[in-house]
Parts: sequence; C-alpha cells; structure tokens
Amino acid sequence: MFERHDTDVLIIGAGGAGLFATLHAQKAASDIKVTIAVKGLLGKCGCTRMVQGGYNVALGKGDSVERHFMDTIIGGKWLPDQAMAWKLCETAVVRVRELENEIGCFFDRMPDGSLHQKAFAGQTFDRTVHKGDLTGIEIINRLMEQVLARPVERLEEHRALALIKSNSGDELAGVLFVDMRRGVFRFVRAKVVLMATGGGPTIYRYHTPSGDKSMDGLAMALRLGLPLRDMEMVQFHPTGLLGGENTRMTGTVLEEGLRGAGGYLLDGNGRRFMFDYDESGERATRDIVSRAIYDEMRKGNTTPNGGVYIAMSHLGPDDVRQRFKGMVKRCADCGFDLAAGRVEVVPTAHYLMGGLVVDPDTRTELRGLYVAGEDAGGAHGSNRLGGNGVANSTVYGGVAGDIMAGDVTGAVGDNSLKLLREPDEAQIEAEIARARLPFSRKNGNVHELRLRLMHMMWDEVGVMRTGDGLRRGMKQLQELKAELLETGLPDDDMVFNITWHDWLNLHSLIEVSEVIASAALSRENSRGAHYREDFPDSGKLETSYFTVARRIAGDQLEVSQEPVDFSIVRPGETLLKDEPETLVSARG
Amino acid sequence: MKAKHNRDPLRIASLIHRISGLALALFLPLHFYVLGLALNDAARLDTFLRWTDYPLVKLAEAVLVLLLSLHLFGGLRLLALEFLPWSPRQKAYAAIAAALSFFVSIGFFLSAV
Amino acid sequence: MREAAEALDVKVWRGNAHGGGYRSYSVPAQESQTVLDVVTWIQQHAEPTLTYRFACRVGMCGSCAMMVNGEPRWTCRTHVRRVLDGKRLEIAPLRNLPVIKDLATDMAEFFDKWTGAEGVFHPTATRKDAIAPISPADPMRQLANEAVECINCAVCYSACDTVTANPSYLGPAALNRAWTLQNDERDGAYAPRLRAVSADGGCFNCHSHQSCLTYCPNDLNPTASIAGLKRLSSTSFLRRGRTR
Amino acid sequence: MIGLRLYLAQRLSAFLMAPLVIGHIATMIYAVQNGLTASEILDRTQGSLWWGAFYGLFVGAVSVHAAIGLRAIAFETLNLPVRWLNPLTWTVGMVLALLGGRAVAAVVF
Ligand SMILES: Cc1cc2nc3c(=O)[nH]c(=O)nc-3n(C[C@H](O)[C@H](O)[C@H](O)COP(=O)(O)OP(=O)(O)OC[C@H]3O[C@@H](n4cnc5c(N)ncnc54)[C@H](O)[C@@H]3O)c2cc1C
Ligand code: HEM
Ligand code: SF4
Ligand code: F3S
Ligand code: FES
Repeated sequence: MFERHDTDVLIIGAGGAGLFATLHAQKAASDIKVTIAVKGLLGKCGCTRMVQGGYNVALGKGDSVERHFMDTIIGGKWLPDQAMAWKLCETAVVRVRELENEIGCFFDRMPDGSLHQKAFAGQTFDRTVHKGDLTGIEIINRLMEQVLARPVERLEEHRALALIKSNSGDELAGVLFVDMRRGVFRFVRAKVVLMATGGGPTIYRYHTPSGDKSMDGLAMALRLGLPLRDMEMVQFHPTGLLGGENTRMTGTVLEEGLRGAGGYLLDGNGRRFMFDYDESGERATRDIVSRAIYDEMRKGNTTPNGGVYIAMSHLGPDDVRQRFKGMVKRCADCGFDLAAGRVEVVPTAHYLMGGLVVDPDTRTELRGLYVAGEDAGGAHGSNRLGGNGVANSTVYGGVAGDIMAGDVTGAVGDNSLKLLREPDEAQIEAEIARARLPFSRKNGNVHELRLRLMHMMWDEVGVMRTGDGLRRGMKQLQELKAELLETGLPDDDMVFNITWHDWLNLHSLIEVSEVIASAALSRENSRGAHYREDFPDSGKLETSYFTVARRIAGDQLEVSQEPVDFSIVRPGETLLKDEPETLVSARG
Repeated sequence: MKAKHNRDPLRIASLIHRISGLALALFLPLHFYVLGLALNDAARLDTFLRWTDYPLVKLAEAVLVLLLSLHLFGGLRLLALEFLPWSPRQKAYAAIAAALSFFVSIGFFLSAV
Repeated sequence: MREAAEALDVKVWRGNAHGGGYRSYSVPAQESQTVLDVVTWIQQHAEPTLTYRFACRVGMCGSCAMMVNGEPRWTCRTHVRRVLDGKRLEIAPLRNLPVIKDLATDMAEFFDKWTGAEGVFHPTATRKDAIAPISPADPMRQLANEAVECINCAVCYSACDTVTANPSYLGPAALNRAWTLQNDERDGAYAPRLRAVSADGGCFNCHSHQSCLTYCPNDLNPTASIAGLKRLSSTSFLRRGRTR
Repeated sequence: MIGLRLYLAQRLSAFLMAPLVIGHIATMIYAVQNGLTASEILDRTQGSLWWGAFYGLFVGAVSVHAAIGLRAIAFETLNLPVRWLNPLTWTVGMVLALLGGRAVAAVVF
C-alpha cells in the first residue's frame, strides 16, 4: 500500500529555509544522510524565489542590529517574539556574508564596491540588500546549485501529506508523502524533520504566493494538535495586478516602488482618492493603502474588473520604462501598458505572519519536529517588514540545519534523537485514507469550491473584518469543508494528477482558514495587519498579547491569548542610545 | 514535436555552412585525384580539363566556387563571432556573407565563359 | 463582459514517456489570457487529469515552459494574443527533455549538466570574512552581471538543435552559468571549471546557432557567453594552462 | 563530441585557410579566363617553391579541418557511435593528406 524509506535528517520544502537547512545540516555532519523533499522541483517553487525587494540586514555605517531590531518590533506593533526578532536581526549579518562569500550570491554594489542597500518601507535606515529587483532568483539559484552539487538525497515532486508520530506518541517518527509523479504513497522515517513549507495565504481571491503553496505544513501541524500563533495576521500588499478571474496573473505583485516614485492610484472614474484617507497619499504604508483601496471597492468606485487603477504615465512613459524596466516588461508580456496606460490593481494577500509556535532554536513542542521560515510564527508579530521575510527564512533555515545535525549526532543538546523511531501505523493508514478519499466520491468540481473559498475569505476574513462577518465566514467554512469531503475526482489515476493535488491543497487551505477566522474573531482590537471595523482601537501596548490556536478533541479549535514577553525592550523604551530614531528622514 | 524556428536566418546560415562544408569535403578528394593525374601524365590532366570547357561543367564549377565562398565567408563570420567581442548584427553579417559569395561566384562564372 | 464570444482552437499533447498525441479543446478567449491560463482552463474545466507545471506565474521560477505553436516559451508570461496563429494554439512539452506526463518534462538532465559545467560557486572566503568590495564598473563584474539573471527555464535548451543532435552537449544555460562564474572574482574554481566546460560535451560543441539567444525570455545571450568560454579555454591552452 | 584540441585544430586551420582560399579563388578567376590547360597550370606551379608552400599548407590545413568537420556531421547528423569518431577523423585526415600531397607533388615537381 505504501513504500518505506529511511533517512537521518528530513527537510520538507525547498525555499530559503529548506535549502539553507539542508546545506547547514550537511555541512555540520557530513556522515549523516540528509534528504530534502519538495512539492515542486528543487529551487523552482516556493516564494523565496519570488522575492523582489530584497534582504534586510544592518551592516554598520550608521546602522546597527539594535536599529534593525527596533524597526522590526515597532513594525510588528510590539507583538513579535523579541528573542526571535533579535536573533533574526543579529544572525542576518552573518547570513548575508555567508550568502555572498560561501553561497556565491551576486548582490548589487555601490560605486565604492560595498553592498548596495536600498530603502524599504517602514525602516529608519536603507538596509535592504538586493540583486536588482530579482533578489529571490539570485538567492535561490545559488542555494539550489550548492545543494545540487552535494551528496544530498532529493525527493522532488514529493508532497508531504502528514507528520506521523511514533507509536509511543510523544515524538515524531517521520513524514508521509505522495510521490506525485508515480502516484505512490511513501513513508519516510527520519530522526529529525524540518518543516519549511512556507505558509502562504493563497486562500484569498487575490494573492501573491506561488501556486504550489497551500499552507500544507500548517494544516499538518494542526492535525497533530500543535499550537499556531498570530494566525489572524495576514499581510496584504496594496497593489496586486488585476486581470480578471480567469488569469493566474491576477494577484501578482506590482512593485511597491511604483507608489514611492509618485504613481497615482485612481478610482474607476479616474479620481485620485488616497488623500481622502491619509496625508501621505499614495505613499502611505501598505496597510493604510490596502484598506483605502478596499474601501473604495466596497463603495463601488471601481474599474471594470472591480479594482482601482495605478497610473504612472504622468511621470513620463519613457522614464517609467527605464526606471521600472522589469515591471513594465512583465505587464507588457501579459498585455498591460504600465508606462503609458493605466493598470488595474487590487490589494492582494502576501504573507502570513502567523505560524507554528517555535523557540529561537526552531524546536517545537513535538520532539523531532523543527519549523523554520514562513511556517514559523513569532518573529514578525502582527506585521512583517518588507525585506524581513527572506532574512527570516534564511536565518532560521540555517539555524535549524545546525541544531538538527547536532541533535542527530548528539554532539550538542538532546541525545535521544540519535535513533529512528517506529511510526504509528494506524495514523499512516488514516492519513492515506484521507488522501484517497476523493477517489471514492462522486465526481465534482474542485476548482469551483476553491473559488468559493477565495471569495468568501476575501469578503469575510480579508482586509477589514467584523465579528459578524467572521462568524458568517466560519459557518461557510464548515459548509465548504463538508462539500469538499463529498467532492470526488473523475478518474482514479493517481499518477501526476494535478486535480487530485488541487483537492488536497483545498483541504489544507480550508483547515487553516478556520484557524485564521477563529483567531481573527478572538482578537477584538486592530493591530498591524489585523483590522476589525467593530474594534478599530489597537489596544494597550503594555498588555499586548498574541493568539495561540490549536485543535483539541476532533475538529474543535481552541484559541487562547498569551501575553507578549517584553524580554528585551518594553513599549515606550528603545535600544537606540544617542542616535536619532529616524536617521533616514534626518538625512532628508 | 518539430521545431518551428527553422525559418530563422541564422539557422539557415548554419545549415548552409554544414552543407557547403560537406560538399567541399566530398569534392576535394576528387579534385586532388584529378590534379594528381599530372604526376604520371600531363596529357590525361588535359583531357580532363578540356572536358571543363562545356558550359554546363562551367556552371558546376561556379557552384563549387559558390559553395567554397559561402563556406569561407560564413566561416569567417563564425570565427569573428567566436573570437571578437560580441556584435548583435549577426543576421546582417550572414546576409553580407551570402551576398559576397554570390558576387564572387558570379564573377567566376562570367570570367570563365 | 470580459468574455469575448470567441473560442480558441487548442491542441494539447497528452501522453507519457511511452508516447502520446494531440487532443483538441475549445477554450473561451479572454481579454487577459496567457498560454498558462489556457492550459489551466483545460485542466479546470475540460480535462481534470491534464498534467502541467507552474509555480510563480510571473516569470521567476522557470517551471512553466512549453512548446507553443512550435516554439519554446515561458507560458505564464506569454499572452495568447502574441502567439496565436489565427485561432489556433498548439501546446506540447518542451523539446529536448524526456516527457514525464503530458506537458511536464523531466528536467533532471538539464540540472545534471548545470552541475556538470561546474555551475556552482566555489567559495574563497567564509562567513567570517568581510564582503569583497567589487566595483560595479569592473569589466569582469559587468560581464558576469549581464548573464546572471537566468531562471533555468530550459527554453534555450529546448531551442538548441545542437542539444537535439548531441545528447552529451551541456547546452546553453549551463554554459552561460559557467561563464558568469569565470568572471566572478570571488570564485575559486576557475581552472577545474575551464576543464569541465572544454571537455568533450562542452562549449566547443556549440555551433553558434543563436536559437538560445533568440528565445531566452530574459534577453540573456548564451551565444556570447559560450563564445567567451571558447576564448578563455583556447587562450588558456595556448598559454599552456596559465590562466588569466 | 569535440573537445578543446580538436576545436583549436579546426579553428586554427580555418584561420590559415582563409587567406589561402581567397588567394586560390582569385587565381582561379584570373586563370580560368582563357580556359584551363594542363601546361598553363604546370607552368605556373612547376618548380615554384612558393606555390609548393601555398598548396602544401592548404592541403595540411584542409586535411585537419575537413576531418574534424566531418566528424561533427557524422556524430550529430548520422549518429555515428562515439567509438568510431576517432578512427573516422584519422582516416579522413590521412586520405585527404595523401591525395592532397600527391596532387601537390604532381603539380609542383
Ligand atoms: C511575490 C513575493 C515577493 C516577496 N518579496 C519579498 C521581499 O522583497 N523581501 C522579503 O524579505 N520577503 C519577500 N517575500 C516573502 C518571502 O518570499 C517569504 O517570506 C520567504 O521566502 C519564505 O521562505 P520559506 O522558505 O519559508 O518558504 P518558500 O520559499 O515559500 O518555500 C516553501 C517550500 O515548501 C514547499 N512545499 C509547500 N508545501 C509542501 C508540501 N506539502 N510538501 C512538500 N513541500 C512543500 C514549496 O514547494 C516550497 O519549495 C515575498 C513573497 C512573495 C510571494
Ligand atoms: C576557407 C576557409 C575556411 C574557413 C574560414 C572555414 C571555417 C569553418 C568553421 C568556423 C567551421 C566550424 C563550424 C561549426 O562547427 O560551427 C567549419 C566547419 C567545417 N568546414 Fe570549414 N572552413 C574553411 C574551409 C573549408 C574547406 C575547404 C572545407 C572542405 C574541404 C571545409 C569543410 C568543413 C566541414 C566539413 C565543416 C563541418 C561543418 C559542420 O560542423 O556543420 N571547410 N569551417
Ligand atoms: S538562459 Fe534564458 S532561456 Fe536559458 S534557462 Fe536561462 S533564462 Fe531560460
Ligand atoms: S542555440 Fe545551441 S548551438 Fe550554441 S549558440 Fe545556442 S547553444
Ligand atoms: S510559472 Fe514561474 S516562470 Fe512561469
């Protein structure tokens, strides 16, 4: 019924976190077997590859880890786990040197030969390292090459279906996969497992992440009863491309810099509306602009496809073509004229701040399971700074690799993960049955269900939320889930069956959506990315709390609130001494 | 599946280069053999050369010259591409190479008849 | 209102490593519609078991390349209007790579050759060292920079007739990557890489067809990169292995 | 299947031949004007060290060049197995060199 396979270190996901963990684990102990399993092709899926802006790191010359940390805490509205945020900012310095010096990344330079660091929203210093506006491609290609060149076992187009506990029940024994190409189930036993499937809020009608991401990791953890934090915190990017329901282009990001450079946002009638909402107009922060656009859309002042326009032509089409070459070409390839015309845009779900509860060493509650990257919660609190996403996945991916290798060899830390453990066979069978379910159901339309989920989440659990809406949403999620479980596939061929994987994706997405809606309902204030129209106040900073959700008996979700531990800095305080807090504006 | 881009001028150029090279390589032994005849008997070479007075044979010779010059100029373009700094005007150069070749071989034909 | 009344006449190759053939579908035309959207429509509405690959959908991951009306393309960034032949669209898996199923090919050999061309950075410094100051105006840096933004989509690989004719040929993408590394002053494997790219399947097999350059969706120029490698290897040999 | 040495040999021979072929074509256009006769050819060439070197060089270069060229065609177009490539290259090269050498000898000595 399924194949069995053994390894020492198993890594799920090949984004910044997964690839870095692989390299570090392999380097730390070359005599252990490292296996990386990924839903797509190694290096060619996931969101790290899609990073445009760049990588935040404090490299001196007036900047400091303290400043980066303070920006992260203030950007996250005092919700970040401070130990994690600190480790992120501190380790980013080493990591970026590692990327340049050891991995071979080719970051842009200043005329004097030092790294070029650009400005990015929400930061008091120009600290974003980049390679043009295709930074992610550079990072992932270089990491991919390093992994390809090493004796690492690669399981490509292997989809993780479930985390399998040991038969004693208190450790992880391994992971159940389906080898997508052959349509065969495969149970891989491992001494330690890193989950790095990269979150990714693709549950919204408009979203930016890559198509392979469907929050599988979070759903797998949820089914094991592991705690997820900050799940109400979904970041929306204000300007996603809007090309209608029938194109996969819809939702993809149009660069932030367009607004920064002086682009206009116009409603369906061609009127500039941002100054109705904020005195900075189009240059206001992501959350404000997203909400303003959403508001205009609700008022019906929309473009043919139901969004607003971004217009650049008043800056001179040729200038726009030159300054935003990549964006203009991308739009042109798809039939839009960004330089001289207007392009329809809409806020688009971009990043999930929420994730598993982990410690700064990436360990989880369950022995043998580690989590890094967008799957892990904590580092960003209620809002992630642009440029902190890829820093987070590479920093903690590397940390995970080191820690796991240590735990497996027993060189440091835990000694008892040196042996493979026997799995809970009943759980494997149950998960296989879950995955096979659609083959025993009447043929239905998975795609139509997915659309309904995305519309519903956008309307009820989206940019602006209310208690009533969230409750409506939760009810609909129940219905959608019940319908999905009755929706079958036309054909019982499991070989590279994309529609089957769409079904499995949707199952993960619905399960995690329930958590997002529940956490959003429990937070009765508006913080960072979470906005409640019925509770617009942000709540007291001193008594900040974060939400923790987990599945208890059956499908029941329990959401609790835990106080933020201000272990490094308290609201009202700062780590910055003798320097102005806003270096950038001080410099003009 | 069959590639559609075989109408690309540069692909045609490479095909011409290959065909002309092959034709020359096949013709050359013959050419050497005929010249080698002079070793034993200049008269036999002459009998052969007289044969070349026929116009049709002249035309064939002109075709050979065409092949040789196509291969020559095409080869020079490739050598330039490989050993000189990049130039984006390869299609133009290929066209020039072809034009030169026709020029040379027509020149040959005209002076031969 | 977006629904143009027209329908596209789409043929899609279906099959696996053992063979297959084209099947026809009628797909509603849309105002905004890429080739990937056409394939997606067919999977979502007409042929649920149709297999294809994509991830980023914006030209960054290089996993969606297919043959479109006989030419290799990144499908997520190819508007249907630009490739339509009348109303006809013919979609097939990438040339020069083995098919797994329908439109998905096995890219293993493409990446094996990438590694085979020493397409991997060999460090000369560690994370403890400062980052090397390199002027963006440095000529070598500029050469590397011009060629570095490759998304390994294998469009060039499937456009190249030499790859078709010579299965051991490393191909344009791998060699292009090797070229960027030969111009990267931080790299420490200049000599071994030069050996790798000048071995039997290496850069000398390229006949400068330029199809790679014609089709690269990112406007890279593997032809020039390969010519550069030919020069580097030749001069280094003529100088009896003394490099640079 | 062409590596560094074969490539260099082929390109160097091509470099060498380029002026020779241009010279040859020019001579032919000139010579062919009044029709070709053996004596005319032999008058020009016989006993001439210069023409001897000219054609000798050409024969040497073309043997190398064409042998390697045919090797590529044999492998890529005719799918000749790799193990036959070296014998083929050598055979073609030798045959051309011998026939060519004989021809040069005939017209020069
Ligand atoms: C368009 C875009 C632009 C961005 N720009 C920036 C930026 O400029 N700066 C910045 O800091 N951050 C940016 N981000 C965010 C950043 O990309 C992510 O936060 C970060 O890269 C996540 O890394 P990761 O390794 O956790 O996940 P990913 O890179 O997404 O990798 C996840 C991996 O897990 C695999 N996977 C998923 N499910 C399964 C499964 N069931 N089984 C097996 N494998 C699975 C995926 O296929 C993928 O390989 C951007 C994100 C997007 C979408
Ligand atoms: C006149 C000077 C010549 C020049 C500059 C020249 C140049 C070249 C070059 C650069 C190539 C390599 C093409 C490639 O592999 O991409 C080549 C191939 C070749 N040449 Fe020549 N050549 C010349 C004369 C000749 C002659 C006289 C012959 C025949 C006897 C010949 C036969 C060939 C053959 C058979 C090939 C292989 C074609 C292929 O691989 O497609 N060449 N030539
Ligand atoms: S060189 Fe261009 S065509 Fe080739 S793999 Fe890279 S991006 Fe694709
Ligand atoms: S198409 Fe092929 S032959 Fe060379 S120039 Fe490009 S690799
Ligand atoms: S889907 Fe990523 S390049 Fe097309």
